[in-house]
Amino acid sequence: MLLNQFLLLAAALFAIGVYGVLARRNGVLVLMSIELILNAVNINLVAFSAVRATVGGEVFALFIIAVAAAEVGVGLAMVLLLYRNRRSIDLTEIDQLRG
Amino acid sequence: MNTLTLAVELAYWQQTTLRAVIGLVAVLLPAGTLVYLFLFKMMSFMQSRLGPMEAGPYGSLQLLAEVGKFLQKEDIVPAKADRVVFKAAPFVVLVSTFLLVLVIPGGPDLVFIDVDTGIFLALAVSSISVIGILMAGWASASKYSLLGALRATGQLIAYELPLVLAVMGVVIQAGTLNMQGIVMAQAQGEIFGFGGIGSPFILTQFLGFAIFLIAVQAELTQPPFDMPVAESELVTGYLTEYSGMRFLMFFIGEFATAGIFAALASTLFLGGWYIPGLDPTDNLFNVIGPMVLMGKIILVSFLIFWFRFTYPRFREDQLQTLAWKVLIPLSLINIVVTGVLKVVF
Amino acid sequence: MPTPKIPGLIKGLGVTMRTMVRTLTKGSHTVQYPKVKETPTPRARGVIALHEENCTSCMLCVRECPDWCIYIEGHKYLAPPRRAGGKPRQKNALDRFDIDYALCMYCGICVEVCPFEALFWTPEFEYSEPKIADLLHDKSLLGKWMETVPDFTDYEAGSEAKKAQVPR
Amino acid sequence: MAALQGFDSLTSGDTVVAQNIAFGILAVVMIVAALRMVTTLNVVHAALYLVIVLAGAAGIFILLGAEFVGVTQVLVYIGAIVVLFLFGIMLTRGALGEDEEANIEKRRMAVLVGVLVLVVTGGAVLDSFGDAAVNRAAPSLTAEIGDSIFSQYIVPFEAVSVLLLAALIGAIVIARKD
Amino acid sequence: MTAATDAQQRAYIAGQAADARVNVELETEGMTLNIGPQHPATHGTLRIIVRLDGERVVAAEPVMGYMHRGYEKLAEVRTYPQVTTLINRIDWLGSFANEVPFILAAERLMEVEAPPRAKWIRTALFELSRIANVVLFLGDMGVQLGAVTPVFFAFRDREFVLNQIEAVTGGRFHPNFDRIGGLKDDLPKGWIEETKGVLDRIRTFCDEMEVLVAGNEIFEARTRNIGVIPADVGLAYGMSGANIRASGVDWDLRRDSDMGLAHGDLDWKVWTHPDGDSFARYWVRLQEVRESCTMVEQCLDGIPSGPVMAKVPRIIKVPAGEAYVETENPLGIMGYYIVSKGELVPYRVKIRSASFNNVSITPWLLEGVYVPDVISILASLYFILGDIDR
Repeated sequence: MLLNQFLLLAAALFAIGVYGVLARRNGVLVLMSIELILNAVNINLVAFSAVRATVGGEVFALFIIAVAAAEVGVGLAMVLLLYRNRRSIDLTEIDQLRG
Repeated sequence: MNTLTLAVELAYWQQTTLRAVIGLVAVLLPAGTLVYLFLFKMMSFMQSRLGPMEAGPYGSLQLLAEVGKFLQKEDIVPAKADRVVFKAAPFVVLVSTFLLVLVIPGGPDLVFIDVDTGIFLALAVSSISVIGILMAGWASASKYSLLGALRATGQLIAYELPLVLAVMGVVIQAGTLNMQGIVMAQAQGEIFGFGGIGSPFILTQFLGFAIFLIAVQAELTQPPFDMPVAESELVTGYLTEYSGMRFLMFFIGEFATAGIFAALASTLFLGGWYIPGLDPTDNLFNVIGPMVLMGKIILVSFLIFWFRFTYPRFREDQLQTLAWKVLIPLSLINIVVTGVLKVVF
Repeated sequence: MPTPKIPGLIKGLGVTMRTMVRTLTKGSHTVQYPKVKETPTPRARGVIALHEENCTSCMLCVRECPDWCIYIEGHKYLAPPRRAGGKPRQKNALDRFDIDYALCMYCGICVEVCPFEALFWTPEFEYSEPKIADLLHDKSLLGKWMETVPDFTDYEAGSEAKKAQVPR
Repeated sequence: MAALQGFDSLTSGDTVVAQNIAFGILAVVMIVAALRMVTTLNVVHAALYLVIVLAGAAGIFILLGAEFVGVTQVLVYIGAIVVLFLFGIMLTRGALGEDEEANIEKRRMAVLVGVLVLVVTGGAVLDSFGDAAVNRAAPSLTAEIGDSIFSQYIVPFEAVSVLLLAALIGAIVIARKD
Repeated sequence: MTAATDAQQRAYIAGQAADARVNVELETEGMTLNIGPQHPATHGTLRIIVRLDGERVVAAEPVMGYMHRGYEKLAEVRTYPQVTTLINRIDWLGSFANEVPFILAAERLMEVEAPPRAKWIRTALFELSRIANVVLFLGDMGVQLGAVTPVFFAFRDREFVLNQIEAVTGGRFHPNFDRIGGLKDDLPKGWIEETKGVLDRIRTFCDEMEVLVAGNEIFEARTRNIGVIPADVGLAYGMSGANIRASGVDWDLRRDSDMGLAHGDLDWKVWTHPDGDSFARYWVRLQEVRESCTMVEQCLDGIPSGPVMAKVPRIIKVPAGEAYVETENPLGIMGYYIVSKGELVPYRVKIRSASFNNVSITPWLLEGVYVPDVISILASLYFILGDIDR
């Protein structure tokens, strides 16, 4: 297996994630797209770690998974708050800082 | 790593097929046995009746009759349901069950995969079934199903924690996540210098065992934790809209998972395929190991089903209170004590 | 939630375990019906039997039946006089006596109102039919049930009721 | 898992073929699922597609010999994060229905940016790591990962635990309504 | 304001209140859930519309009448003996007890009185049918809370009671044994002895239930302080029977009024419980079954000898007049108001059944409880659908 195939897969996922973040208006879907991006990064880290035969990359992937969990928790809480205040989770609607 | 000690050398695909077949048997056989022994017979005896008696001697073929009945039934999909998700949900639950069985060793050389992460893998794949349950509940387009699925999710997530934490004590004591390693640690260990019966962790980790059993009961959504499928409240919750083969798959999933969790409990706490007094590396265990394990599975699941047939169910908030305020602190204490003792001795 | 006290939970387990042991050693309380049959009490209202000789087709049972499930047809005929030279007697002949058990609700009013003791309860209960129309029992079938009518039971001490006899 | 078992039983040449086939299947499934995820209008379906992508990623990790990361991926992502998503979606039933698609112009721009990202990073990757091969003899040991977390990476580890705690409290504070 | 618009108004206000009320923890959407008419917990066809916020009930409204069979109207075209077979089917679990108040009312109109032996046997059967009825509740409460085993015990031991009832009356469920002026028949030989054995079984059953259900900590956690009915509210809603005795009201018609049965000659106790919650209702019924056992036992020992039937004409025509008789039935107070114009059939029969009033409290009682508690509260109120809808 070549390193490139993993990196290209990760790049594809990253690009799809970027598209999702930019194109979707639904807050939950944006969060999911961010997860996609984080996963692409994880694949990269683990692939590099495999090439160099160390565990450093893997440890970082683990950290990213933990951070992603935290991010989803806070993100979903914000989406819920948004839904509560606006009865909608369309992110284009929160273009002002007023509650 | 893992080669089956057989007289003939098998090609890779042959080995893989063999593994798949054994895996099927390893899931379905305990499930069938448990359903017959406990759901049909023990429950009936506890209620002063006989249970099925007609199909086969003492109704032993009743299960096949039931399967036949379910297969004949029409596969109904509610009109407003999300067809694809609705149909896929039971498979997701079954996938979780079949992945679970992979880590359980049946003898010194009888393993499906001998991975480093062993018990961790088992606990990880056991959480896949939550997705299946949520899919089933949401796709049914029924309020009862959705409520049941939400309850199930809350419950399974809450009890995943005590489950994992209860196992931690064993892992600390054995010094490995590998299931085979845990069995060996129990077979070769000794309790304060006395090694006559090895060191089944139930003796040193009784608290862990108790917490594990309670958490398993909750993971299986069995009484006293059966709110997600409570018939008198939610009309069997996320199973409400299922019929025929797909209901059967949920059913198999439930009892196969019961068997596998019992197998996990016996591997972690009762010494798995090992019986005291023999050499654990003996080739004999490749033959009698699965049977010993089966015996222990029946023993542990007897407890599980005994509770099931005796107790009424908790309420959602009481269940969460029990998990967060009782089980998790207790298992944390257990971990700390085990860790300290491990370092001291 | 109060802290769980062990005894209640454990004692509950004991009850189910005791029941299991009792079922295993002394047998269950249920019976395997077609193979083992329980005998109902003699008074059980299973099916109504007709003692045709006693019936005068007086139609009392038909009128009193809340479900109108009894059908009687008869005709009058002149029977030869009992004594030679007497007048011929007018008698009622029973052409049809049907009870539709698809309608019957087993209240027993017909048996009770019968002034000539022509109807009797029997505890027999195995007469289900695949077709609902077959539940209409005619006079010959109702007569056959007579064989299964048990004798009336004795009364408990202190009773002043008189024990009736079943005509055979 | 199948690929892992192959290590001992297959000759090294066969292993590579098997691994490449496994990778190919996983990659195609992941990319298709990811595309469906960002384009589907049904939020629950999107979450389920996300499950497929994440499971595929777990497979990729195992293919790369990083068992522990793969299992953690299943436990945390599939077992917790996606469930959290689904839970959130089902609790706010307003989000359950069909989501309306963004306007054409915005979508076009997003496609443009996505393709640009792909081209740039892909080009860079191809340029830099032309023929570097992944050749790990055996899966990395869990014990090794544990050791390095608690020695070399102890500070980030502690930082992550604090972050998790902060996120926990933050989520409760945000979502609670007093 | 007419009644219809009044009800609409209240429904509208309830809806507004439901919309305005939010869960402080995490706001979730309101949802209307139909519990019933086909639902395992309503054992029949009761429908309860609950508006939920999360799993908390904001408003509940019972909808009755899915099983209405028009007994009051049917009774107007039935002769008095025929009405007896009809009303067996109102509370189908304690069917003999249904006959008693009707027969007593008719007897009052006809100014006949059953001979003492008939009264004592009536009392024994009355209490036996109470046992048959409430025993099932004791097991059913377990199954509503998720314990599968108690209900099988209940069915098992109820069977013995039903056998005894069948041995006397000929019918397990629909005895049709009471007659104006006495009873259809006397006791068969050996019945008293057998019944005493059955009573021992029932006592054992009560002990088992005390351990398996009432003594279970989970059961207590599910029922203590759940569905508390204060005495005044319960009385205002017209509740009766064990439901109101569990709220501390010491009121039992068997003791407090002369029902025309032999209860006054027996030595027994009215059980009450101060709490008024679901557990209290279970506990009171458990004690009542035990008390009924002692009552039946005393009846069996004390049956006077004599006839079981007073002198009544063969064709029963009840003189013109009206009478209302209520008795303490297994589910609560059951009363029959009979208006006669001196014909073969009653002119009007009004049935006051206990369950109808007991269920009427649900909108008040279910507000603010969780969905699982809806089930346990409904189970503890113990209604029979036939007794609600008639």
